[in-house]
Amino acid sequence: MAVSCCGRLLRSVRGAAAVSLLRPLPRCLSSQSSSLQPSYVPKTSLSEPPWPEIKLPDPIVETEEHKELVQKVNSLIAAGQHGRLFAVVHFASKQWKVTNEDLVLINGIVDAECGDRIRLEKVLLLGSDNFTLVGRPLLGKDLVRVEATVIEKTESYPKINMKFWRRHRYQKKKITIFPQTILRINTIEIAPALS
Amino acid sequence: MVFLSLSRWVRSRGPPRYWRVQEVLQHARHFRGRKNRCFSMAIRAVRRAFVYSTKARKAKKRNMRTLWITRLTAAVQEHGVKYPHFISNLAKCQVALNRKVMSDLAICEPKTFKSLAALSKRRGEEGLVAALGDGKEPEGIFSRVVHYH
Amino acid sequence: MTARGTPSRFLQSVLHNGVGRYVCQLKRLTLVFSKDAQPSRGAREYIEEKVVDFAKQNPGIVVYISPKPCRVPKLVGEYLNGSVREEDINSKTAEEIAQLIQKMANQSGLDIIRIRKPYHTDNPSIQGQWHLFTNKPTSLNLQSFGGASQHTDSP
Amino acid sequence: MSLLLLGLRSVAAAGLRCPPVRGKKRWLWPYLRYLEKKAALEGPPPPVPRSQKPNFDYHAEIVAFSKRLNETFSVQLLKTAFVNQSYLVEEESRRRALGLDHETAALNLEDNQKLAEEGSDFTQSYLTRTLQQAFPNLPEAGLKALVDYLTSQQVICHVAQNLSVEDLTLSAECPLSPDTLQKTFLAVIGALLESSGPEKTEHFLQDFLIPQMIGKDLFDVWFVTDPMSLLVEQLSQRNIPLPEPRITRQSGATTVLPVYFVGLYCDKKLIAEGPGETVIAAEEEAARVALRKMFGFAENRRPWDYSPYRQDNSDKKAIHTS
Repeated sequence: MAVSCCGRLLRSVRGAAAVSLLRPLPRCLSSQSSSLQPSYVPKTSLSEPPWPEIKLPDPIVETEEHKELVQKVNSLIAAGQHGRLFAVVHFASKQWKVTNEDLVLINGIVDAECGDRIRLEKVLLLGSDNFTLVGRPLLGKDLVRVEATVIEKTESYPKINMKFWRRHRYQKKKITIFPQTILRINTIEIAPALS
Repeated sequence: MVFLSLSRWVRSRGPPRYWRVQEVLQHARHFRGRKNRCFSMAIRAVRRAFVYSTKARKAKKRNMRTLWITRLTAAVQEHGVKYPHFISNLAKCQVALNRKVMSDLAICEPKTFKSLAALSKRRGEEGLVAALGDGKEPEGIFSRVVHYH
Repeated sequence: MTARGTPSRFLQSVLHNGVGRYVCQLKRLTLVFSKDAQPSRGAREYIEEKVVDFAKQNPGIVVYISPKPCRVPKLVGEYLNGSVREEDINSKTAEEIAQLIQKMANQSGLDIIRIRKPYHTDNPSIQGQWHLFTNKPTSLNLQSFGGASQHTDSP
Repeated sequence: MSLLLLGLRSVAAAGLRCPPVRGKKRWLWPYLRYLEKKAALEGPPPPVPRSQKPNFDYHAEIVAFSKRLNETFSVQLLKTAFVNQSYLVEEESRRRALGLDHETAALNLEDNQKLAEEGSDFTQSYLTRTLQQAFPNLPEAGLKALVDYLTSQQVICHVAQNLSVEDLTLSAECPLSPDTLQKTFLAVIGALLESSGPEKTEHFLQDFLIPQMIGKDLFDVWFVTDPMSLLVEQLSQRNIPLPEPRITRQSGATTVLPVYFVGLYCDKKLIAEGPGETVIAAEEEAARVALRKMFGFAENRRPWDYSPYRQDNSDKKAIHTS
């Protein structure tokens, strides 16, 4: 088949095989054609499309379900029955899954004194036993509040960086020490402001 | 310019030999065989160990990423999703979780991970439906060129 | 440094510091210096200019100044968990010494060795860890006896 | 130059008057070895309290102690809190041995007995009260176990050591016995109670004692040998029908590493599920899980709110949300 062909034209061709090769048709059409012709068609990738049949839920039902769900979660949060929360925060170019009373070690300097409370604003995900809020990509600042305390600003152990090429009289040794900061996660709070 | 201290540095030849040897040997104490006590063997082994650890520091990052991917592949398989689809669909949903956190979630927070898998699955289905269109033939005549070889 | 050749520990803190209130972990700082030796010049300068301010800013740290003839002036910091850390400050300027002291005040007194994981949590799992049966349907263990109603296995 | 060299040579030929001193001190190494051996035989020297080492100003240390904890102690009370009975006895006998007469030898100091009792009472009552508030469903025995754990010698000594109470304690014994340390720490609490009032003291206890519960399971603290009978008792108190254990899942029953999951059903409803290597162990674990859930001590319970003055805060929040 080196020529172009038209969809209309092909429709008259018996069997959906050629059609599905060129232009995928939904499954309902092919099943219709098979109902017209009761002869046995083996189940292959040609007799029906290779993707599974997809049935998306009704949007109206879905919005109602969504509303109900949001209300439920909101009431759960308002009543304070959500148990322990965990959050995924983006801090110091890494993502951390944290919960209350956790320690987090950060390579580098945090611009805060020891004992200062800081707020981690980039919250990607917040979860509890019963619900999970996934940010796209971040959760709102008025919705979630993750606070941490800087408890220690220290240094890493001396790391030895050694390079050596044999037979080339090339050898370098460098000892580096990096600043490190330790954070304690104090609170993960959530406001019942889902919409 | 006047260099006053340079000549002093030349004369200062570092700590005594004993301490220089100990510096090396303290890194070799856990080695097996004579290289944990004989300097000339220890120095070679220690140098090699340092080079290994330097390289390993870089390699660890890569290895960890492959480990997370392996874990994720296994974890999403349970929910009937394939790893590439899972990752790309989540990216299309603008979920910016990285592989480390997601593999962590798969182990520690199975419910959350299940919902993530469901999200990506749904996104995939929606994408497929959108790609299929409304099932009608396009209007008019259109052409496709197929080459034979 | 090599992984097996160096000691290591996990991330920890003294007495869950920061959960309730933050407590500065440095309890005592002793500055040993010589009144006339050359390497102690920076230390003497620091004492003249900055040490009083530091002590005022950190009332929780007791600062002792002990002049005695010595070649190498020293900073000896004692921490709440009982560890003692000595730092030589020979030929250091007052500025460098101030930075060093601030660093010591910010530390917790735990050993500075390789830390195995950059996080520590006491509640690793909130929803319960994954196990073999987490996502398996419970109907797997149902057995039907002919047409009779379904029962669960009794132990 | 040649003259000088000649001169030197002549001296060398004549020989030196005094015997030559060796450049290498051959005696040093054996001597050091001898000292080492002696030290090893004698063992480490007896510990000396920090207050007897150089650089220790007792008053400054006391003031720094209160500043560090961010509390306002009355210095006099705090000093009293650190004085133990044994210190008074020893100090007086020492003074008498120095030849002072009876009146001048007497120290006009109180010991910390009274403060320790006060502190101990307050700690007990506070912990019982707050824990009861936090875990209203916990029975008396469990509550007592929790309070006992938090006021146990081990925990209190751990806290005291990491707050450098050890350095400041005045006592005849060295190193301090855990008893003395515990008493001193309780006396410090008593001193805080007297100087700043109960509210501050509660805050102090919340910040330093309650965090010791972090990462502790209920049954690490409260040793229950037979959780099933306890569960039955608790359920009958709440008028819930008795639990019915059923194997819900099992795997590898014929191998060396079998695993069983036992679920407990009350009224045909699953209340808890627990794993175990044998059916009996799994049943016990399930009972423990059920108890934890019932007492509100599950691992995913709401974390303790460490913010100061909790009640006010929660009120404010409620207003804010409404």
